[in-house]
Amino acid sequence: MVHPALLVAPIAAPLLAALLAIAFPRGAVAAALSAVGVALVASLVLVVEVARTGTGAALAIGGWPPPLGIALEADGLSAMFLLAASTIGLGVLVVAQGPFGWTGRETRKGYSFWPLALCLLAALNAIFLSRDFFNFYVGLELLSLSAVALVALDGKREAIEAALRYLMFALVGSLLYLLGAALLYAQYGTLDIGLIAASAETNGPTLVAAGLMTAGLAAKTALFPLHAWLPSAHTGAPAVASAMLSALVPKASFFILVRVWFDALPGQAGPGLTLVLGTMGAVAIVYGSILALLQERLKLIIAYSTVAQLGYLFLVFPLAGGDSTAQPWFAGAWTGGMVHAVSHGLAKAAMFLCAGAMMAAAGGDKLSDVRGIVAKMPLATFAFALAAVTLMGLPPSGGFLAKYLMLTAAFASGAWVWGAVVLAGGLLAALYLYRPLASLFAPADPDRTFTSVPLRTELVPLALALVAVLLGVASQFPYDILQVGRSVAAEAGLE
Amino acid sequence: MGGDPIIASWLVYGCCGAVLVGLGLFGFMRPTTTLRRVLAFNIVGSGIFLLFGATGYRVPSTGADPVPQALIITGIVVALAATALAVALMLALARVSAGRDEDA
Amino acid sequence: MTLPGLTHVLLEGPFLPLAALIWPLVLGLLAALPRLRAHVMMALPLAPIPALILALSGAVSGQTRAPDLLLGVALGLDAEGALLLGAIGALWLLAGIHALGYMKRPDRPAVFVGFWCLTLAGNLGVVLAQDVVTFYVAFAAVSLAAYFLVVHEGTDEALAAGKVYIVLAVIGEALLLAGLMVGASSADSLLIADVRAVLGADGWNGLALTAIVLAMGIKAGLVPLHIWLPLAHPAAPTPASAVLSGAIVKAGIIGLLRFVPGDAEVMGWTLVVLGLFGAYGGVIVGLGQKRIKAVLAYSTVSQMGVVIALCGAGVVTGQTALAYSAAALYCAHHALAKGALFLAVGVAHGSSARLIPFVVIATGVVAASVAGAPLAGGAIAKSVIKPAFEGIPLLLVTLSAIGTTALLARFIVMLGRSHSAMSNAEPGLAMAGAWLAASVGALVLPWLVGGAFMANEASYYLAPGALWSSLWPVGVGLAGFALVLKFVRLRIWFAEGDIAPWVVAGARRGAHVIAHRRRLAPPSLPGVSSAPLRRLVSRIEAGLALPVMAGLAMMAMIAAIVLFR
Amino acid sequence: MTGGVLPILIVLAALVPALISFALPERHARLRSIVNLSGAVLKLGLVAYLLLAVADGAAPEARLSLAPGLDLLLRVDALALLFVTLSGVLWLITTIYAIAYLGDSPNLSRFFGFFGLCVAATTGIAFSGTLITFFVFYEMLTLSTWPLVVHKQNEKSFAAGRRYLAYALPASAVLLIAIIWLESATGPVEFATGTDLSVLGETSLQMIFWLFIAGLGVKAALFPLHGWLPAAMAAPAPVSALLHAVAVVKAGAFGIIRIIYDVFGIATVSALGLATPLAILASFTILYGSVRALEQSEIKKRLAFSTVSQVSYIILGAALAGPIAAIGGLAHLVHQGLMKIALFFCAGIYAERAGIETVEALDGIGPRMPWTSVAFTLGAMGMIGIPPMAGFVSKFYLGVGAVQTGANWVVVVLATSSLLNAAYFLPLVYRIWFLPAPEDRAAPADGFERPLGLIVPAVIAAGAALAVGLMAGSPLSPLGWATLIVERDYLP
Repeated sequence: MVHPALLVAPIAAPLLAALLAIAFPRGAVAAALSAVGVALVASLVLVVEVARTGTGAALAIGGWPPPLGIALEADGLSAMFLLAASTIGLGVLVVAQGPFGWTGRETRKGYSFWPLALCLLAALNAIFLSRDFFNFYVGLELLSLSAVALVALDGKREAIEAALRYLMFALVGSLLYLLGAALLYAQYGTLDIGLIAASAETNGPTLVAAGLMTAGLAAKTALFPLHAWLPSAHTGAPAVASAMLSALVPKASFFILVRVWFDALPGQAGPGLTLVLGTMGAVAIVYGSILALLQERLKLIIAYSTVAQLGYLFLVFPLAGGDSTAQPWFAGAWTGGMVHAVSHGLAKAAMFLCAGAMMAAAGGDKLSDVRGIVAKMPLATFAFALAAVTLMGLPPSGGFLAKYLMLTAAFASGAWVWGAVVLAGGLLAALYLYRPLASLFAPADPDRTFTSVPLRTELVPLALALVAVLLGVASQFPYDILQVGRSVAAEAGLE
Repeated sequence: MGGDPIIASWLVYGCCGAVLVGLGLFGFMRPTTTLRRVLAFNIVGSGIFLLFGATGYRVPSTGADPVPQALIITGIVVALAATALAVALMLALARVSAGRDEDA
Repeated sequence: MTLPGLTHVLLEGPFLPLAALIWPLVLGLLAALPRLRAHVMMALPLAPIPALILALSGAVSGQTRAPDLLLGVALGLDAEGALLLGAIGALWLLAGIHALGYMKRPDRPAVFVGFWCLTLAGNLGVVLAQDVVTFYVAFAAVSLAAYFLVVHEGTDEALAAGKVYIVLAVIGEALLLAGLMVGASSADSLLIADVRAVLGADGWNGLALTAIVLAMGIKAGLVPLHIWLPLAHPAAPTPASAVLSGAIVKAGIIGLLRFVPGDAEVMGWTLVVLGLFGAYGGVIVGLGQKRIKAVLAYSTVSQMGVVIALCGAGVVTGQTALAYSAAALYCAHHALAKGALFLAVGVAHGSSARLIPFVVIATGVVAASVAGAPLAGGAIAKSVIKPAFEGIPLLLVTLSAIGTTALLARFIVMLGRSHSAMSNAEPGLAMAGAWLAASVGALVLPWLVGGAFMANEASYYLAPGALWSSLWPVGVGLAGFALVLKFVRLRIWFAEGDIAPWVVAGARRGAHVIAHRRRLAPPSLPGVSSAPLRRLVSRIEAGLALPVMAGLAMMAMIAAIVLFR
Repeated sequence: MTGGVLPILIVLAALVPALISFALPERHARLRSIVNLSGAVLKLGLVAYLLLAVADGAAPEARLSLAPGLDLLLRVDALALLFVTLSGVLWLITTIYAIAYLGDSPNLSRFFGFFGLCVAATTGIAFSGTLITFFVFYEMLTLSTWPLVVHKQNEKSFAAGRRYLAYALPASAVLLIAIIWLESATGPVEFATGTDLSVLGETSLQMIFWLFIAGLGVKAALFPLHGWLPAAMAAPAPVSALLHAVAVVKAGAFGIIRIIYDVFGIATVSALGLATPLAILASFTILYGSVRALEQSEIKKRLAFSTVSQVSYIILGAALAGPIAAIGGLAHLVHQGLMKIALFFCAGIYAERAGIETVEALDGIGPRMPWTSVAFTLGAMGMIGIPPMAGFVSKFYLGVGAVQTGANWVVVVLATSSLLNAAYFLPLVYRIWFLPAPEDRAAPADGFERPLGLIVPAVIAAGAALAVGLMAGSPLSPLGWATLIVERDYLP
């Protein structure tokens, strides 16, 4: 059995560090790094344990079993997301020492960044580990509030406006989600996923509840019609923060959505759900790419690229693993979706960190400002290129593996429309990423000088991008972990 | 002690909750200032908590079911935090747009 | 771990044929080395020696096979091959010696020697080749390398002639390649004998035969394709044109002899007709030429016309073996005789008025032999080919002697006037010696070797009947020429290469059209101007940011999920 | 040494120097050259060792499974070795040439890094045992070639790079569709074991085949998809040599050969009635490439279009269902590589040392640059198909093979294409040797034909083309090896 501490540590450590950071701002960086380090180690051990034992790990906090108590559980999926979150979190915080580190005197941004970031990470870990809808709600709220605060960190006018709009969307989303939870509780008298799955039956109120929760979560994941808040928020936020915002925050609400439809109510997903989410995802891919193509600022391109790539995730519902029996081997779209979530997180974090480093060096984030920066920052540019390769889904990156799994599922189940969308997404990604790459690699005009940037701001994104590519190369390992504790629906597919 | 009341009290609370949620959502979506939206947000919140309470009562025999009450308390705390953040942001925005920039 | 096939044999059969080919190539390469550049011209006469030794040793029993080279080289030599090899080798030797004298200070001697040896190797290869690929390689070498001999002088006229030559040569190569491909594949073997057997059939094989005959026709000066000959000879240096006319043209004839199968009736008749047409056409246009080498060139066209007719006749009358040996003898004699005539031109240019009579008399004898005068080698050669003909072609062949005599008489007259202006000009030992040797060779060869090829004994040719039958055409020819010289004032001159100017002009216009047709501009991506798109998109973004829109979208979503259960 | 590790070693022999070059700062030029050259030599040594092993029938393979049904398989069979030997040899001489050609121009570490990556990808393509492995390395090749095309970083090369990506990326998308469509029905496709295609209907099989041809056709410069090749001439000479002779174009042709022989099988291809249309398309490309080459006044553009037409010989050989045509096609894979790389080296030398870019500027350069001009002439002769150069041998085999399978019209195509080749190559040779040189051509300080690093590779390549043609009969020659391949693997 997995030692209970492994499940508690990823949540407790960051929260503890957040409190310490508030109390001793001078030691904030040390506390933060050590806390996330602990979380990373715990998640690593957890992943190894899960892989080795082949079963998830569960812990009823305080000995109170559900439905009364709160249970923490880690199956393959949550272990994988946990590990990704901790890795990206550590990377981001290492880079954050630059702009937000202790500089002799206490500044507003320097002081408030660390607790917010740590709360955000704690919230993420809480969501990934919990099995209870109300627990999800609490995690979701903590996540949203800290994210909104991070967006408004710069204090500039458009940052605050963006934060406010983000808050509005987030509030609507969480309210609808809460309403759905309330109805579910009214229906089944419990909010624990396992118990609901046991006694779920398809009837009106359950569907209404699930619909409400889906709408709420879609708003938080910035699915196409509800994405308007994301670009301005992620551009307003400081680059380091937007790395976490883009890479992790939407994945948490998507994670809950997956739990709702694949684990809690496997039988309920009617054609309505799959087609709606699928079409909105497909439109998100195309729309996000077109917008990314038209942007002039580097951060806006990356933000709209997030909108597009998130569309991929929602293709999991229509594809939903495809009837794996038909495929000669059981590669499911579900696994593809989850691998895409992780590899996109890593690549997007790397890309935003590079963008941050380049903006610091060039003093502006327009494509013309960063032209020819490869001469000065070869490593960062190479990291950016590697991340771009993952986003385009070119082999040997993790993105390719995800795309490949989704494509096989699409072709096997005859739904080649979604396959075409996946491919088009890859091509469009190549289209809108070509301009930034071309201007980065362009010959810099001699009189343009870039200020030097600490080496770590280049090495961390490179490391993250390499992990994203590694995901594609050594993909047997993540593939097996994701299968642990995979629900039937994920395998057989929502009918 | 009166017999069964004409309609069960939990139903009354449930309907009130539903009405509050509807009003709040409508208020939220109308093109209004942010402040009004935050207020609408609180209305919807209380509506939902009322609903939660109503569901709790429905379970007969051993008195009210404790779980919804716990959830309601947490919900209220979270709603309060969200409102506080919203108001703080609005103040910051007002201050910024009035010309004085936040200290870095 | 042995590499497969490493142990297999590199060479089977006698080595001499392969040596005869490789030796000139080696000499050609040595010429390129700077150290040997000083006396590189010496290589010219040395190159053909191994081939001569091989020819003198007579037919070679069995094939020489070198499976690694090209696609498996197979060389062989039969009696006729030995005769041809000997004549061609001798001519190359004598022309080489003549060149030593003729080209005192040649510019870029290394290049000249290099390509001289390459052409020689090709020429010998054509005779020796038993398999299709070696034949093609040799034919390519002899036709393409000869280009450098033609343009050696570098004058504009030479370059123009070279251009026509190379274009025709390349077309010939392409045709030959196509023909050989079809032939080799339907015969399913690379040996010439097998391919020859299969070429007779109709359909694609017939087309292949036509392609091969056209390619050989270009080389052998078959009438419509002969236009490069009269242009190239005057432009080339004398030893080169001697070799061009004497040996290189023979490559085409050998090709015809090797590839035209016995059962191709239609092809046989076309060859006879075109051959005879060439024989008479060559004489008529030759008479209308101004320059002495052009006259000789047309005489070659006419003589080759006769041989082509002979090949055709052999097929038509079913006596291909007889035609083969007769053609071999005729070509051998013609090689040496025509070579002698060209060398005579070189000697004449180099000798003073005082010496010119000797040159004229000696050349007159050789010319007579070519025309078929009695007692000379030509008579035997002509008599040997007669049995292959019947009916009208036979008559035409005998009458062609008249034309040849007239043309050669005109040549002798022009030769007389072409002595050098300097009174003490000496043609030099090398040039004169080579010329004399060639003349003697031409006269004597048919007698020496004729025995093996003649149906009857040498004495038959001394009998009065045979004498008379070869004398009267020569007499009539001489008389006719004398009359024309004296009384017919009007002189009709033909442009050199007769139809060449029109052909060249047509080709140039065609090339011009291809090169300058409107360049199709590469399809550029239609540049969608981003402005309208940008405006539309920003409007959508602003709209979606409104809470009401977001709310409606969420409501729609919930409804869809609930309703479409 | 267990067989399995060999293919990985060979791929690493190309990959490791690349990674080292990336890491080396610019000033370590000497060290970088040594690393690359030793990598190339090591690779050749391993290939030689493998040649012996495979000749005896061994087929070492290394398998790395990414996900169930998705495993990377590196397998050495005779066909793979033919391609790897070619790319190994040409990589060595191209590296020598590149070191001399680029001298001390900027960002060379990046250049040699991507250069090595390219060759590693090509080796991967050659050794790939399954369709997915092939696709992974095929993509790696596209990605690692783009930076080489835009190496000069001027507007022209960026435009060429854009155009290259505009052709290559959709092509890879199409290829991926084809692979997935096929594999979703038949399960993972392995070249060695072959696949039973009965599962799919005839029309879908045909559509999949044409998707494959479209996907691979871009790199193999088949007619409608060849647009990027001439534009890619903006790259420096060693890169165009790499593109045309060593890696990219060959990868496309190699892919088509794999698809026709190993995935579909020649019998199925002709049964489905796909062989003739492909042969017609290839023949049209042959003629189209030659005609377009006639119009180009720039030497490199002319060579580019000549590549467009020459590569289609290989595809023609593969499309014709006969064994002899197949041998001809496979041999041409090597022959074209040798001849074309010689031509590109010479074009690079003319441009670099004598500033000659266009055909008109070639007048009279022969005597001044004898070695380069001889190499160029040999290459040109080979292209025209004049014996005994290598080009003639493969063209002859193609013709004979074509007639054997009844496709007699192919002989006409081959003859016409030889004429067209002569039409656009002979004027160059004519200008080099026979026209007087313009007076104003100033020889560079240290003479035209310096440094040797430029001249030697060109001469070696031309010499190799001649030697391969001359010794075509021997089993050691590419023709011999191609015969071994066809007899061993593909005879019906």
